Amino acid sequence: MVPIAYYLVLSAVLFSIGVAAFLIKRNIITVFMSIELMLNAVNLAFIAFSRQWSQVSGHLQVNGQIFVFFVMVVAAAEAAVGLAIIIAVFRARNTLNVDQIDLMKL
Amino acid sequence: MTDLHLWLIPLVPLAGFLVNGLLGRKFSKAFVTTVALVASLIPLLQVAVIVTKFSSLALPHIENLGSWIQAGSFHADFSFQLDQLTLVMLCVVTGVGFLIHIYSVGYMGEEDGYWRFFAYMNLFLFFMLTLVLAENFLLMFVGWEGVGLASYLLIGFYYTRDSAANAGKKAFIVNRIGDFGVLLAMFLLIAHFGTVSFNEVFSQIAAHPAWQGGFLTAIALFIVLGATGKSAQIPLYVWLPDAMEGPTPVSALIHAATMVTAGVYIIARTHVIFDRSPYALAVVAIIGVATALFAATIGLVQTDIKRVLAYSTISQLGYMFLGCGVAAYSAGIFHLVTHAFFKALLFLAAGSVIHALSGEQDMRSMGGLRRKIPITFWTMTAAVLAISGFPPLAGFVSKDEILYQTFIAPNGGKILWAIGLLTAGLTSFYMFRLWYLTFFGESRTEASEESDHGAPVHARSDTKLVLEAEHEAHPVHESPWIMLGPLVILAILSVIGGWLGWPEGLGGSNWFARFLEPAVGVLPAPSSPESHLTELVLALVSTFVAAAGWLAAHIMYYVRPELPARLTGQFPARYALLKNKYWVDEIYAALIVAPVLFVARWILGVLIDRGLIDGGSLTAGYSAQGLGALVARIQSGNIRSYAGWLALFAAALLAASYFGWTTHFFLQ
Amino acid sequence: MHLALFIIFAGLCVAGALNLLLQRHPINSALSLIVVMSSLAVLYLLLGAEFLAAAQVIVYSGAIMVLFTFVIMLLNAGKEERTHGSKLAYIAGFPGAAALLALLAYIFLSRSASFGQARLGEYLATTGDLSRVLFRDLLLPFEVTSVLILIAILGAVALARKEH
Amino acid sequence: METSLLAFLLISLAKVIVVVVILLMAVAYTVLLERKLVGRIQNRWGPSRVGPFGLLQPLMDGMKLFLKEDLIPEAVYRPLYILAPIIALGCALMSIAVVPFGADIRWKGVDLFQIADVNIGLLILLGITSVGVHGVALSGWSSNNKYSLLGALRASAQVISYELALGLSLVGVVLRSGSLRLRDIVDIQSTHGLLSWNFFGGFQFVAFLVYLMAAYAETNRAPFDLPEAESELTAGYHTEYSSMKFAMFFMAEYGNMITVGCVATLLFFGGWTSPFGNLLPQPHSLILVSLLSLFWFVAKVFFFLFLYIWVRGTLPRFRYDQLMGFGWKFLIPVAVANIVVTSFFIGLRLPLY
Repeated sequence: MVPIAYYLVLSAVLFSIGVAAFLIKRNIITVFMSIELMLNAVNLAFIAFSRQWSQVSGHLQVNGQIFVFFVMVVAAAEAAVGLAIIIAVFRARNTLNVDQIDLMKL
Repeated sequence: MTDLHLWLIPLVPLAGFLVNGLLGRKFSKAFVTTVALVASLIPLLQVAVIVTKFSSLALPHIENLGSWIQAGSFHADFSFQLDQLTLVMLCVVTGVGFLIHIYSVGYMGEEDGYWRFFAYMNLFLFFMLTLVLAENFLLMFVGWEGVGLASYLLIGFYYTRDSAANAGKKAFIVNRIGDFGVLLAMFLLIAHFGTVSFNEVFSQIAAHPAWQGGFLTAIALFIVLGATGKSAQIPLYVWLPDAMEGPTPVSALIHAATMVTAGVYIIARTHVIFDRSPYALAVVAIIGVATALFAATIGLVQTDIKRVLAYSTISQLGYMFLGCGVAAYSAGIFHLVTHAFFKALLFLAAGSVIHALSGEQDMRSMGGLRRKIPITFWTMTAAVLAISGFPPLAGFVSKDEILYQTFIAPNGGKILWAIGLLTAGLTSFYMFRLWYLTFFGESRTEASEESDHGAPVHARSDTKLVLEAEHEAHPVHESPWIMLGPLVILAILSVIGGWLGWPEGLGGSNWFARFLEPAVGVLPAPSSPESHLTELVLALVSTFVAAAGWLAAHIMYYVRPELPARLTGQFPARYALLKNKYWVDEIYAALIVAPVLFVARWILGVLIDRGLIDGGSLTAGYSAQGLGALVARIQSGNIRSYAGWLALFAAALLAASYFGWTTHFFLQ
Repeated sequence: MHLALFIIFAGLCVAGALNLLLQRHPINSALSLIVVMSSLAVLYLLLGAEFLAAAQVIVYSGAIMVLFTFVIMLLNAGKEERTHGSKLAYIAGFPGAAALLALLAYIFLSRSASFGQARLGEYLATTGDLSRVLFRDLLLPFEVTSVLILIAILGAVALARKEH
Repeated sequence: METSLLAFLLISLAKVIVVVVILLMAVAYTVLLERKLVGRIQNRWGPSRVGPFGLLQPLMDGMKLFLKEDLIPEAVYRPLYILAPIIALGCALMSIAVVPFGADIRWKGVDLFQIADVNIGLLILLGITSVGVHGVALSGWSSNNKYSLLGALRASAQVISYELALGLSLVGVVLRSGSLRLRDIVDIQSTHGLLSWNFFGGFQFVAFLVYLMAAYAETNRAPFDLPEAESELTAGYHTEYSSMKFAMFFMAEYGNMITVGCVATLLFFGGWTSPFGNLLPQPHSLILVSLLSLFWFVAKVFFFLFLYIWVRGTLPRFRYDQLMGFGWKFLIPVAVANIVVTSFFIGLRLPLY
């Protein structure tokens, strides 16, 4: 038996680490990865809430899990486009450092 | 209930407009012609079919195509209605419209915007048919505005010419004033009846016999305001003479036969309201007779052939108003029909003359055309006799009906009749003046052409310079049959068209009035042997007056052509008054246009627009710019700093929502 | 056993996430992220979401992270350079992240009593349960996401294609 | 589960050890089989010196690889260089955990022929396969060698691309059985023998062919062995590996082959059921049933391994762009079409099913 609150706290921890990674990391790919980490943290929260909702209502509730499903779909699409953008950016600027990619126009 | 597919009648011309208007530029002339003619022929055929079925219909026949506007208890539908009045108007619009379309094929054959012209003509047909078919005020107003638009487009057809563009604008703006009246009338209707449907309004009025005058007078007067705009009556008639800048077929179709009669139509259509308001009726009658006389006097001295016809149109419309004003709506509508025939014919014949003279419109430069363009001459003669009121032509019957009804009307009918009779004489005089100047006497064309040699050709001509140059090789010539055909048909109608309503006093049955009775009410005049005698006498008098007018014209312009000049010399002031059209345009310019322009330019333009609005927005703009420059420093482009802000404010928001600070932050 | 498994895999998650944060080489970060995601899959299983656990492995650990390593290899991304970007990021960001963590943890723990206890084997959401909701109640969103993916594919192709 | 936690752990561990040992043996002898068969295809003998018919050859190979010096080049990125073969072999071995080898026979409540019977067995197989590519990718990158890197790049792109076709080709089977549990999928094919196998009775032969081709690409086998194409990339991603690390990649590859054979057997060829269905009398002895089901299973898997080797010995290698085009433009559309047709017929509930 594990309190669901633990799962939620774990989710919060992962999310905060994701935020911190986003702030610290300079490599755009890693920055992107920290976004994925945050998404995963949110997914965990969703599933935990889904479980909680099942317990409150007394029978199985999957709406939270459906949310996670959609998040995954969107994350996959986002990864494809995001990485393509990273490749395009790298071709144009020859760097992956976000500190050097701070102008809209070259 | 039989379904007549009334919606097809306006929609087919709309389709023609869309095809020609959108793609016409790319099409060959033959294709454009086919589309335009088919689009005007199909409604005519459909009307013909309706005529054959008409006796078996339950009237009024209403076809509801669905809801248009739904707001609370108020609703307006796309509904069309067919009754006797609509049928008459449909016959006129589609019949004359189709003939003029055919005529235009010949007349406009060499013009640049050929496709544009026919697209606009079809557009006009669409709106005009919508106007007459509409079952409620709102839908009718769509047609009402639409014909104004089509009229504007066609007046300004030669848009490269300043005068044409200005005439279009003038027509549009003057009509706006009238439309304002119609709008106010509609608002009053909605306020009082909660509906804009003709039948619902009329049945409500019928259910309350106690309603007299009052708000009904207000509604009626607003409708009259609209009608004076559309039908070119005092005080809003000034746009019609200028509208002659448009191509002649346009003048024939829109500014003589159909659109300008919309005012008469709307009064007849809403006669239930007018019947309850003697004041409004009196206003209509007085406006009508005043306009008739006023326009006729101006027409006496005009030299431009189309302008004479334009003033004549205004004058004849005045007759129709007079007829409506004495509650003889069927007489007014009857005159509308016959007038459509002979005035369309007059314009088309005038167009034929202008065509023959390669764009000459000044009557002083015409003359002696009788033998050179005989068919035009004979058809024109029929029209002139008809409009002057010689029996048994169409104009005689309808005008006589109006005069008779005026005569027997109570409260000053005799005075109105006298003025109408005087106008009839004047009409006869200026029409025969036109006739003589154009077709008789010596030919002044060659002479003027020689004297004009080298001088630039008339700027206000209808046709293009290229055309004129081409025509100089063979100066005077009869028009092609595609133009003459409609002339002949209209001439026949001008002769026999009046027999539909041959008055009882002269041994007829006045079938037309009986036919219209269910739609516009019974004629006020009783039918008795004495009244027949009165009618006969009055007919004789008016025939005599018309003959007198002819005689005067004959003397002044045929027997002693030098007489007019001497008269002009004798009464220079009066001549100048008429010649300058009573300076109405100038008065309007000084009293209305100038103050409006002043307010627009200085008060609205400089003070409010540039000072208040521009100044305000500039201040807002500059302050936003300054603030933006300040805030823009936050936008470093560094993605990590954005994330930092995001994190900080996400935390703040979370804290705020959890600890209940939201109310403090956002609500107080 | 549940608690033991939770502690093991939660620990793995946090360790992986911290490693992602601390490693300077993107490929190490990517591997740490794979660890995080795979451990999360186990946690999903513990919460009874078996389909999502499998999907997590297939989609995240498999497809997405392979894409990441692929891109890292393709661009031959090396160690991070130490550059100075905006200081604002640190001034605003770290307090923000810390506050976020503190707040969330405080909220969840203070309400711990009102949350239930998760037992193993309870409320198992089978693939069938999930698909019944997905294909019946949420069919339209599902179809819309398929369009989204199609657009994403097109976008990725258009973006990554070399211009000639 | 009635057994206590400790018993459960111990039994599972025992099962894992047995299965892994058998699997590794199978891998070793698959290698021998391949060498022999390819030799015959190329009109030569293959290994025949060590032991009778060369049957001890795998043992000697193993010893050689163990005893060889484990070279780690200077310029490699060490942690990943060492981790990569572990990931590869680990994933290859892990996937066998959900595969049932025989009928559902329990001895004192212990499932004898399967390590773990899970509801989403098929998905787990797919998931582990998709994670396995990291081993290849990381090995290539960490080797710091351009051939390795190219091989790894090719491998990741290829595996990601063919994974789609692979997954899609299985949907038809899943639709038919309505379950992702491997035992359920086999059970639905068990009634009429050959005729109720998904390949024949289920009309999934298109799906099977798509699966086969995609699986060959997934396991980097000929004719899709571009990542290790010796004529282009020396040895591809494992160029820099030697000794035991090389052996791990080697074992991973053959382990994957066996897994693919198992999955094909389970999904399309009725698993451990006999092709004659109920035509043959059913033995009453549990031992006989177990042996029979094991026999059929092994025979079928053997057939697929044979097919693997046969294809390798026969077909030439693809060109890389052709490979990607084949995957995206042919296999995926065919797999989607198969799904559409299958679901259409299932939706109609035609006598076909």
